[in-house]
Amino acid sequence: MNVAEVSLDELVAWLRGFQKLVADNRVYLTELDSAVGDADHGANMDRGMAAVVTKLDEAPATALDDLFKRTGMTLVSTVGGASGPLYGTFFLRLGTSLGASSAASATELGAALRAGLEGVVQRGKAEAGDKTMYDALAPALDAFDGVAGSGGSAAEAAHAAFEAAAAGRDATAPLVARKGRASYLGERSAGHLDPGATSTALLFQALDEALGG
Amino acid sequence: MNVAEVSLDELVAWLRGFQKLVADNRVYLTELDSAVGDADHGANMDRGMAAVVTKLDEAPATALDDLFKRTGMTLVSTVGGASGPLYGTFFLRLGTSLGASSAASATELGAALRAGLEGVVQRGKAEAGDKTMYDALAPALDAFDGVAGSGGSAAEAAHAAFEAAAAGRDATAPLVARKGRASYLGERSAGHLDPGATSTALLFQALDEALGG
Amino acid sequence: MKKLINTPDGVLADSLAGYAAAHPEVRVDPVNRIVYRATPKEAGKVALLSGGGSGHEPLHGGYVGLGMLDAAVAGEVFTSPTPDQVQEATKTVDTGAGVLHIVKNYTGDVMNFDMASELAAAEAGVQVETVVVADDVAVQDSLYTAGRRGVGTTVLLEKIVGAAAEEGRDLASVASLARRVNDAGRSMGMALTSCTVPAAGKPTFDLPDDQMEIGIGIHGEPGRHRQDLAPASEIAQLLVEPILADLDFTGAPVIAMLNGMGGSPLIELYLMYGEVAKLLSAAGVTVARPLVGNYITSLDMAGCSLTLLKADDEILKLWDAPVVTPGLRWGA
Amino acid sequence: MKKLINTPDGVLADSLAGYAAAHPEVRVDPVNRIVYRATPKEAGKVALLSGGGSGHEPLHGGYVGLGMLDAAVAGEVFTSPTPDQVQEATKTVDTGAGVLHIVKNYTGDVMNFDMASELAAAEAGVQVETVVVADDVAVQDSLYTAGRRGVGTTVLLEKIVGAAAEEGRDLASVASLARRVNDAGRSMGMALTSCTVPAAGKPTFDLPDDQMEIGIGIHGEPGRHRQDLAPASEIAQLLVEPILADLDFTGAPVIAMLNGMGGSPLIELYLMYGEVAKLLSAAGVTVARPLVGNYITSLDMAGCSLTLLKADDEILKLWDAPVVTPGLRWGA
Ligand SMILES: Nc1ncnc2c1ncn2[C@@H]1O[C@H](COP(=O)(O)OP(=O)(O)O)[C@@H](O)[C@H]1O
Ligand SMILES: Nc1ncnc2c1ncn2[C@@H]1O[C@H](COP(=O)(O)OP(=O)(O)O)[C@@H](O)[C@H]1O
Ligand SMILES: [Mg+2]
Ligand SMILES: [Mg+2]
Ligand SMILES: [Mg+2]
Ligand SMILES: [Mg+2]
Repeated sequence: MNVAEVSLDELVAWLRGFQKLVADNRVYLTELDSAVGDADHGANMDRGMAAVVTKLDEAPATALDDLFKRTGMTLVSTVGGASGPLYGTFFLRLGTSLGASSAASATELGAALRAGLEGVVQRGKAEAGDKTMYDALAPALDAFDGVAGSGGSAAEAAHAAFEAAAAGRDATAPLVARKGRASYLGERSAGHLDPGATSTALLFQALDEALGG
Repeated sequence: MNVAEVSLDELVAWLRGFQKLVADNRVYLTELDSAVGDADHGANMDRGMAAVVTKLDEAPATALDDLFKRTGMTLVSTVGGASGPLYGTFFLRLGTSLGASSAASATELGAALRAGLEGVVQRGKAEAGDKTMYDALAPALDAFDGVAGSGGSAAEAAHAAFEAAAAGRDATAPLVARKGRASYLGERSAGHLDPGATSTALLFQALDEALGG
Repeated sequence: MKKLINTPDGVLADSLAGYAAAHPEVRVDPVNRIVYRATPKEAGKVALLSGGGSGHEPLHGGYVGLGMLDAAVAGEVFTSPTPDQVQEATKTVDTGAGVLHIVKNYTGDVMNFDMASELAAAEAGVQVETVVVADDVAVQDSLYTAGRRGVGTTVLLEKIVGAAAEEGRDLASVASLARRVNDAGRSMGMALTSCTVPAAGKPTFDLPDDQMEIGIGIHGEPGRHRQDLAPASEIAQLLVEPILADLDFTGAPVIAMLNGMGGSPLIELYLMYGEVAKLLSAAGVTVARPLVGNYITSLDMAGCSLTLLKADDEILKLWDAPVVTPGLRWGA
Repeated sequence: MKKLINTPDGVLADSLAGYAAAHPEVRVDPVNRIVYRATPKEAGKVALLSGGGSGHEPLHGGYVGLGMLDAAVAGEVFTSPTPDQVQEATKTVDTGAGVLHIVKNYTGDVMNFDMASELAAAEAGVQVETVVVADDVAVQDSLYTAGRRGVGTTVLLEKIVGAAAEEGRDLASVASLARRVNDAGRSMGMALTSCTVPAAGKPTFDLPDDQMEIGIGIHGEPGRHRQDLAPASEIAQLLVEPILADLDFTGAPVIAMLNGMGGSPLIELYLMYGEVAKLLSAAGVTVARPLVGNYITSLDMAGCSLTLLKADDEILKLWDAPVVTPGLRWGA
């Protein structure tokens, strides 16, 4: 099916929803980052998404690529740290993949998300099991593609993606980190959720909610 | 009475006893100094009296002036702070007053202690009620002189002096300090014992014990 | 949280404002959060640019000035600056001879500086070389981690390479000297207390009164392990031994920096240096240039780190060259 | 107690040993606990001697060197040195032109230095002049107290008068300049936390998490009053207002020092200076020379103090003259 079922408005709602979830979980994300990192992931993501929403308030998005490229560039230029370039690149690639249209089919959205993941991997070189946002992102996209590829709706795909992202997030707990700051802790990084995987799960929770969840 | 009833040995015992009391009360004196000063009176007095005892161990005192001048000089050169010059001067004056004899009468000892007090006042300019060691020292000497002047023994005089010193120490609690570091606190210095008055009470406790108490 | 601040979110802006007021010899761009020399370098000389998260003061802003950096880019506390900031500073300091980026090895810093140099090269045609400082021996299995952290050697490198740039060397030789200095430096740190990130509002980690963290970095991250408090002489061993095990420091003049993490007073830092100096001398290591103080800090963390740099006559000469910055100053 | 030390009683000796190892440009007498210049001053010039309890580093040992002190005498932590120590240093530094004792106004310091100068004059015939620094506006009723404490102005005075002595002025004029500088300086301090005296083993005073002390000195003594924690902008007012109420600082160039108490990181000190600078400018006070950092500390206390010195052209010229000490260095 190639029905353009996901609208620009829904995707705007996704980003606004993500911003709210990040703001609500700012303290929690920073606590996770205290255990294995430098206690700033909540502040970083909150600063970035607040800036994105401000940009969207100033000038509504005109097309999908406008929406996501502006989001990506805003994150790159306001977040810093590891999450700035990673989330920024993710959204920039989404914008490139979706182009100047005003709606997308489930498979188009799935392909765009995968382009985003590839951008994250290009930047950060993370692999499965490194205990990073990759470990929530990759299973989420597999689940999304599985549903969308077998004829499911975008809403169904988003719901499956959220569940997989949450499972991926939870699976980071026992891992010993091999990327990012948490890797400096060696064995001591085990037993804690990865902050980036946790914010990525929020990203898919927001998508699920925006597409009808 | 001008009987030479206080021996060199008893006065050596006084100083050794004072050293023990100071060592036992080191933490307490420092706690008092934490409340109104800089948390070092216990360490200061302990360092000084330990050095005095070491000196006495190395070379036994040959006469009263030798005993007290060496004590005073040792305190001056090892204590520092306010208590070094004050206690140091006190003992130096004792030595000058008692001279090269090997025993003293109660009235001679009383006169020597008063010479010590005068030295403290010359150095520190403290007056009654300033909340300093003066407030234990001055009443102690008045009591000592009262007993010794009316024919009491040195032991009786020392006992009265200790009781007066203790009362003088206790009476420093409500005072607002006008000398030393405690004066910087203004009204906040009230409600705390003065550390120096407390160590001075220990000095007379030791005298009382050494002379038979 | 007890800090001399107005609001957690305003710390960086307010502190930069105070820095600008205190140091007329630098110029602060408050919007882009960049510290520049008030008097730019002569045309034709390679410019040195560094930056990173804030909270490590005097690093990096305190090292802007004659003989050291041309600009420092400040990120939020413990958060690397963004590519836009770095690109802006890069374009501004370039005199035509190119710019050396001095980047501490953290995922975020490396990615943001990479994006910036791509942008600067593409948009403004500025030649950029990058040295990534990675000297922390607490990070052992570099293959299974983000690699060694960049810590104390950064300070020494900025000084030494800054002097070389001042001499007028070209970008390639400045960059290769920078890599040589990085290869010759090793650091190890420890903490008595956690720091408190203003935006987090409480200590990053809990550390009981009788414990210390060994192998910490400069971001309040917990260390490699935790152990009972020990006397300074033992702490000195815990710093010296892993460094000497990692590189042979004998047979060359060594620059030694005993660095405070921000909350430890000088009386303790000198005491620690005394213990370190004894161990180094016993190990046959010759300290040619000692440096003791707060040079690369972790907010209000109590603790210290040791950095040793295996020098040679050229490096010592560059070390001794005049430097006029708020954080390091001699010879002028 | 979390400190980088071996034993509480060994702190001073161990720290001096590390200081000696770190600074070959000074010579440390470990027995008498005196820091001297490695290269003594030329004969015929007035020598400057200071000292006091330890725990205020870099004061005083860190200010020994060209353009500042000739020697610094270290007492135990927060305990003034003894007359013997001071006398020994006085005899050693005298070049024949006499010695200026710079004494902070505390009962113990004044008495010990007095006894020392009596001894030095009597025994060695050294001409001694004394300046007693008393600049702390937190001590208000000087008549009913030991008088104002000597705090931040001490640092500025040692620098300025050190430059004058280097010029070869005689003892009387060096001493009268010192008194003039003291009269022109005012300080005010505050603490977020108590310090911990090593020998005491625990904080000198308890301060709840939401409270701060205003009007503290440099010995961990409690301040004049305690109040709720406040933003930096309000803290700045609490420091600036009593100083400006005590002396008119308008119409003259002012040297301003925002000093850290030892446990507050530079990022906060700069932030505080920013707030102070705004208030001074609003009050019409012109800061000609700002100085921000840890210059006269109180062990590991978190907090800061402000010192203003009403200068003139002569004082500024002396301030700008070269100084080469571990704690303050410029111009050479
Ligand atoms: N190389 C990498 N690839 C993918 N994700 C990474 C990588 N390095 C770090 N991350 C993610 O970034 C998160 C940390 O982000 P943040 O705390 O904002 O940045 P920083 O680590 O610079 O402080 C980690 O929890 C992890 O999920
Ligand atoms: N001017 C003075 N005259 C008499 N006694 C004084 C004077 N100043 C201080 N003292 C005494 O000294 C005591 C403090 O001694 P100490 O703590 O050893 O010295 P410092 O105050 O220098 O730290 C005070 O408790 C007080 O009794
Ligand atoms: Mg982080
Ligand atoms: Mg005291
Ligand atoms: Mg970070
Ligand atoms: Mg004292």
